[in-house]
Amino acid sequence: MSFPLLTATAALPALGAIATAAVPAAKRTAAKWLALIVSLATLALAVTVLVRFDPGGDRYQLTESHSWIADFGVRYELGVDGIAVALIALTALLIPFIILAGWHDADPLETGNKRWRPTQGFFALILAVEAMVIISFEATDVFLFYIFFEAMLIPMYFLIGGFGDRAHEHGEETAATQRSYAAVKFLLYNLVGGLIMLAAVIGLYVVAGNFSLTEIAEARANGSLDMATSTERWLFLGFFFAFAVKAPLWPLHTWLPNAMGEATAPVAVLITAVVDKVGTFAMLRFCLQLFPEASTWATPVVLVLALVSIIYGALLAVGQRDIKRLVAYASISHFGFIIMGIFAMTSQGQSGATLYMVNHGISTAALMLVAGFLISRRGSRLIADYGGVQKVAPVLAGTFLIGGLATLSLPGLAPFVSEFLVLVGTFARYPVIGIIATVGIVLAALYVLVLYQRTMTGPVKAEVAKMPDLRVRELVVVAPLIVLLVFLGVYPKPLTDIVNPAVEQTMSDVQKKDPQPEVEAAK
Amino acid sequence: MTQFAAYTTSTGEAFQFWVLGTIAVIGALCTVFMKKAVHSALCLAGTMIVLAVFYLANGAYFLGIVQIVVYTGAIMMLFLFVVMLVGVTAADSLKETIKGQRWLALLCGLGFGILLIAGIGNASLKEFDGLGQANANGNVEGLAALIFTKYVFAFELTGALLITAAVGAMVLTHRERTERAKTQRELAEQRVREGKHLPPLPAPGVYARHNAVDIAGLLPDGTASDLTVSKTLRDRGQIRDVSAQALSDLKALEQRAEDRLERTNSGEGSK
Amino acid sequence: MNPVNYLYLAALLFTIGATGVLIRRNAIVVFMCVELMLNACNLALVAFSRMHGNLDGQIIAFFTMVVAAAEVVVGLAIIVSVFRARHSASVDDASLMKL
Amino acid sequence: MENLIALLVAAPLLGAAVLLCGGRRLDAVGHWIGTVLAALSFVFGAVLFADMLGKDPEHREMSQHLFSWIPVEGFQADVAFQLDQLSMTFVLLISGVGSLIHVYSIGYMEHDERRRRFFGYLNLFLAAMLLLVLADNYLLLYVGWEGVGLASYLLIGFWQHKPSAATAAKKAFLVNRVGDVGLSIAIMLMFTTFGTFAFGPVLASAGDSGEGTLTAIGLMLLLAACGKSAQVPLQSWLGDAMEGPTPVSALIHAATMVTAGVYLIVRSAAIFNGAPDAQLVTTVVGAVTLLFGAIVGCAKDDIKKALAGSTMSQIGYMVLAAGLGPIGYVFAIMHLVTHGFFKAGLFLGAGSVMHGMNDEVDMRKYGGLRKYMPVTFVTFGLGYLAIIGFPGLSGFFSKDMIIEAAFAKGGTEGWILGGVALLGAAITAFYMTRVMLMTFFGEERWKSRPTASPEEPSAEPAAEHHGAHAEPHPHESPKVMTIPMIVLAVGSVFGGAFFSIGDRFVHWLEPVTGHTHGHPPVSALTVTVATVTVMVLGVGLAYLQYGRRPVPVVAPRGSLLTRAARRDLLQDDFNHVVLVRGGEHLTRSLVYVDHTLVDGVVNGTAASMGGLSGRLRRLQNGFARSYAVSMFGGAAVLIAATLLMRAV
Repeated sequence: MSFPLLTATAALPALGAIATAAVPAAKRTAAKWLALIVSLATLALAVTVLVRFDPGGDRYQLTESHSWIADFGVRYELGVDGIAVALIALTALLIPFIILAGWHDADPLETGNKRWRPTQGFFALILAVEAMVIISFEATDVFLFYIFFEAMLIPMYFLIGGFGDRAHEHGEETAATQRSYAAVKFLLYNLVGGLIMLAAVIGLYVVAGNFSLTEIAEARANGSLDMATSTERWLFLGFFFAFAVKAPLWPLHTWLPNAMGEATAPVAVLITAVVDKVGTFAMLRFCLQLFPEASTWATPVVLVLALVSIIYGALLAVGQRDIKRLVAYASISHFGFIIMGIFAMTSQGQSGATLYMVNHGISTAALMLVAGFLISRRGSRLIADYGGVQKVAPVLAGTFLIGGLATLSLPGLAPFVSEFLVLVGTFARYPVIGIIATVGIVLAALYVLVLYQRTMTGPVKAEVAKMPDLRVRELVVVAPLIVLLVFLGVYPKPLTDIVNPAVEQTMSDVQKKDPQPEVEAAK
Repeated sequence: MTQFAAYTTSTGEAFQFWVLGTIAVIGALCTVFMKKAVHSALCLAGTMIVLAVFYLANGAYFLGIVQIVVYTGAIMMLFLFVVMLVGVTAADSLKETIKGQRWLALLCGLGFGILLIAGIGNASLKEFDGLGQANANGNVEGLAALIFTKYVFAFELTGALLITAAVGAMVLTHRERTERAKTQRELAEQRVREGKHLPPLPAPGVYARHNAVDIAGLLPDGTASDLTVSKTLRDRGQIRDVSAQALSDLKALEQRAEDRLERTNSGEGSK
Repeated sequence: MNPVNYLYLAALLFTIGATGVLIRRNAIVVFMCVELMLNACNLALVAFSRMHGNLDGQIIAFFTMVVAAAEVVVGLAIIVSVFRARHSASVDDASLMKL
Repeated sequence: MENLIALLVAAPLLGAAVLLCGGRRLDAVGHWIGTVLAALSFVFGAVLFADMLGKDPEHREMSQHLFSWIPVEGFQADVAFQLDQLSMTFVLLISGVGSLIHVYSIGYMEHDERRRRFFGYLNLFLAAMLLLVLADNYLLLYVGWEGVGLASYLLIGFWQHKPSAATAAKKAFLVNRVGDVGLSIAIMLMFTTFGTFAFGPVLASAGDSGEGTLTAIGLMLLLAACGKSAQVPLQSWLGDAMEGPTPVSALIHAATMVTAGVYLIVRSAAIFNGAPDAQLVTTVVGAVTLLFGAIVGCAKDDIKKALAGSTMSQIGYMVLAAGLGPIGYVFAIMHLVTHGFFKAGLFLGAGSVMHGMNDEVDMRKYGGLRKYMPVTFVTFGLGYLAIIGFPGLSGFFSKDMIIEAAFAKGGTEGWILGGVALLGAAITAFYMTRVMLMTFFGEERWKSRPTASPEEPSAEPAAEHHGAHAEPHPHESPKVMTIPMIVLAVGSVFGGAFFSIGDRFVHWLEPVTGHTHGHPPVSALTVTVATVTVMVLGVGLAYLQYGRRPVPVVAPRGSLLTRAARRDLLQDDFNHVVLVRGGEHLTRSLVYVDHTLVDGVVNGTAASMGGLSGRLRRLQNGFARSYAVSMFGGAAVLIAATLLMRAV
């Protein structure tokens, strides 16, 4: 038996989380370094997975399979396709930056209490989330996936509810109230989604007799597993609801602005760039593979909801007064694009959606982390409290602008590639929806530039006059992300090469062919 | 007889049923509505005896006897014992404290009863085999045959249950002393420290007309002192407040004594 | 007279007992009412036994008695210890379970 | 030789990267790095040009494939360049004028502490613009298209501490984005129609597609062109864009970037040729903008804004010409090139004037500057003569050709378009003469300025160095600034004649764009005479109004049209009321809706559950008897249910 690489990739951060949590209270810095090293080691493992993955090979590679709960056909089955590999790499890539960006976010205010160890907890929770997210990407057993899909709520709940911005414009008490509200809201939304999904998971078991994604999908494909149309649709809805909450899709989105607004910037990045990706990923992997007919059936409604998300999220982002909430609504808009790409049922749309997941992760991380640095300097999330930062901290402003430009998908930066693919893919099949979605592009420019103008330009406000520019640690966080944004914007081929075969397989799962051009162009 | 029992019973049994049944129902109602627990217990015992008779009438001779011996004899006595322990004279107030409870209870009871009776009436219970055949070898022998064959496992279990119950009752009522008992000296010191009543408690009924334990003794000024009554009675609120009555009794006694003295005097005088 | 009347009587006694449980606050009386209900059941079982012509009903009634005895022992022990702790035998006083 | 193409883009891109990432230590040499790399790009362009001239005119096209950019099933986007005569023209114009303006900026931005960054942005712009014209497919063009938008954004807002500059930059980017939507939809349409968006296959097979599709693509491309080239209805950003430093206005908002729309239309000639409706709309847009820009230009007192109106108007000419089809494409590009010379020259001249006048931009506070700034006066004057179409100068040739072609369109359209173009020529002469007279002739109004000079909100920050409150001492600019002006003036004098004699330019571009010689209903000479006549009329009118009479320092109220023109013909007000206010209300109400309705439904559910359980909690009163009642009731219900089941 070969080395269980996938298990190791997920287990390493899990063990790291335990180890970090066990570090004594006084050795706070050691805990941070431990977490950072573990996350870097995980990154190394993820890169190994990426290298070992053969884009032209089998659909699921590096598979592992062990019996787990034999009575119910639950197996410990792991395996990655191109989409999963890309997202695992994204997760493993972002976590070190998140850790580094949140280096001082969980330092205890007073060191008097010897047993008080928030720092250890913070970093252990982040690693725990990483482990769960990675295993969710790897699981090819529906039940296994479900367990970790749900379990990651627990560390996320504590991360949101337990650690907020050090300074808060409304004072510590209000901050605590809002934080716990946000955390509870996050938990409840996702739990409701998860419970509905649980019903669907059980239903799937009743219908199919086991939980194995590969087996069920195969049986569906060769016709040996026949589902009644209504059954399939109900099961699809059960799964889709959970993923739509997680993704989040309008109108199930309202937990995200609260959660991202109240959490610290690194945790906000963790939510939107990493955890939420499980939702969109699962749509692609579970909804489309297991329920192709129902997915086609639901496509019009899903597309309209995605469209609403795009426009609505962007409009609300324009109307926000709070930097982090603005980014949150922008993310909702971007998730609309991702979901639109998935359900456009074209190669371009789905490839674009997958790239979008990766690119959105990186671009939001860049923007949000810089926003976090900005907020930590002034102690306020309100846009109106800033002005003229560009003059005082040009590097900070520059990186913020690049993050913003990536968010508005400027060509040359990574998100453009994916956004354009999604638009083209949607347009090819649903021209009207594609055209309306382009409005989102204009609105994205609006909210990003308004944000930049209000915070960075204009006369220097007295409160920001002494603001220091980015420190080395912060630069180390932001610079690689920006380099990646540029690199993937100019040369996304490595990524598309990995993703394309998986998308082709998904397309054949749903039995869709790309629309052919009207005119065969002269070559 | 067996054939006969299939659809009806003898007139004697019918007479017995109607008379004793009425008594049983009355007893049951009294159990529920009597203010004092002890009366309830007695009424219940009556009902149980009636039921024992019915068992006998139904051919369950063994159960009839057991009913009287075990239920009426042992269990009801246990009840009475506890009633005594808790306070035999304490009368419950039948006034309801939970809002709507009584009406809901009566409504539910009424509905339940009607439904139950309707259910029985609805059931096709025309067949009535009688126990002639089953009791042919004697009731007790029949039961024993069943208990030690078919129901032996349940029977063993009930044995275990009884033992457990016995142990449980002991555990529940037994109080383990967790700290060393205080010595006389320590108690005395504690009393001094607390500045409370230093001398030993007075006996009840001092200066009273009689020295019953539940009557408070009178202080020199004629008021009652609760200290003289044992703590248990005090906690139960079973102190008979005698101060007024005792005083009036005292007065009457004095009056009578004077009267007699006068009479004797006058008698003497008349003599 | 139809022996079914025994069943009606049992039902009546059971209902009375149940109502008593609901109405009375004194734990001992409540307990007695429970006993009354059990006895009503026993009567029904005995009547059933007679109806069906076998002794199984009586066996069940017998077991019921045993269980009732055990129950009374434990129950009364509980009442006594509650009374010792709270100086009251009222079931309403033991309402600590509510929020 | 093909491998040089990538270097055209790479040189300024490298400059941008080095200057923007290099940090403070490059402050001392940053401007030289930028200038040298821009010039290097021009040298590469020149080498390629020489190579191209040596080839047969039909086989001059060169291409270079760098790498596959976005390979997705059914969708191939490559980073590949195509250099043909059309691109070559642009390359030379962009890198040439660009290099000159780099040189000029060395002097102009001398006192700005962020000069290095300025040159970085300029290099970024050059790279993006060259990418735009060198791309061999629409998607890569789109990258350049947005890239120049970004550079324009950064440069307009270069003085970010001025809220007006930041706002203008944002506005420019946003309006451009609206146009970009058009471009992206056009690309999507091409993809669904042709399965590709590379120039070669798309343009070659354009004829195979239906007219409806082509019209749709054409209109979307036109929308993109409107955004980038400041054509009605997306023209509003250009005037505000003058907030940027003057070299930026000269390079981006006069000579190169704003003409990208014309490039796009001419490049997509095959599509427009197959879509007469789209062409008609294009000519109408061009004609309307032509007049619009001219009218706005007449009313502005800010010298840069007057020139911006002029730019708009001149690009209107080009778009009009491009809309005319094969009879106009070449002239559109020719006018574009000559316009690049003289408009850049004019802007640089304006910058020079402002440089000498403490960054004053109000022409009413100029006057009689010809004595103080002789070089500026002469170069500006030559540019002026070129733009109004003085016979023999470059503008004369190119504009005349367009007017001719407009008449040659034929039918009523031809007459209307030709008439509008003529009218435009007259107005051009009028407003340019106005600028000329107000700036260089007449009394020296800056002397009579009250000492407490009103601090113009748009005053450029270099004013801090000069001392804004002092009376200006007009002086000639340093050599580093005047030499580029002289070079451009030479171009604007001789460019037209060089291109036109022997139809050189037509022959040069014909293999790419195709050319049909138009036959105007009247003779070419008549048109020329008419053009010169209206030009003289315009000049005369302006002389009567501004040469003979003193110019008031405070602007008179003016007619309704003047007042409207000062406000950009109320377009901004419309935008403000409808889009900005409307948008604000929309977003604000949506924020409310999100909070109360979408969130409210959820929170309401939660609250009602809470209320319900609060009420239910009262049932849990802790009294065992209460529980017993419900148990008993439940038992009763069960019996009832059983009975009912039996009954049924």
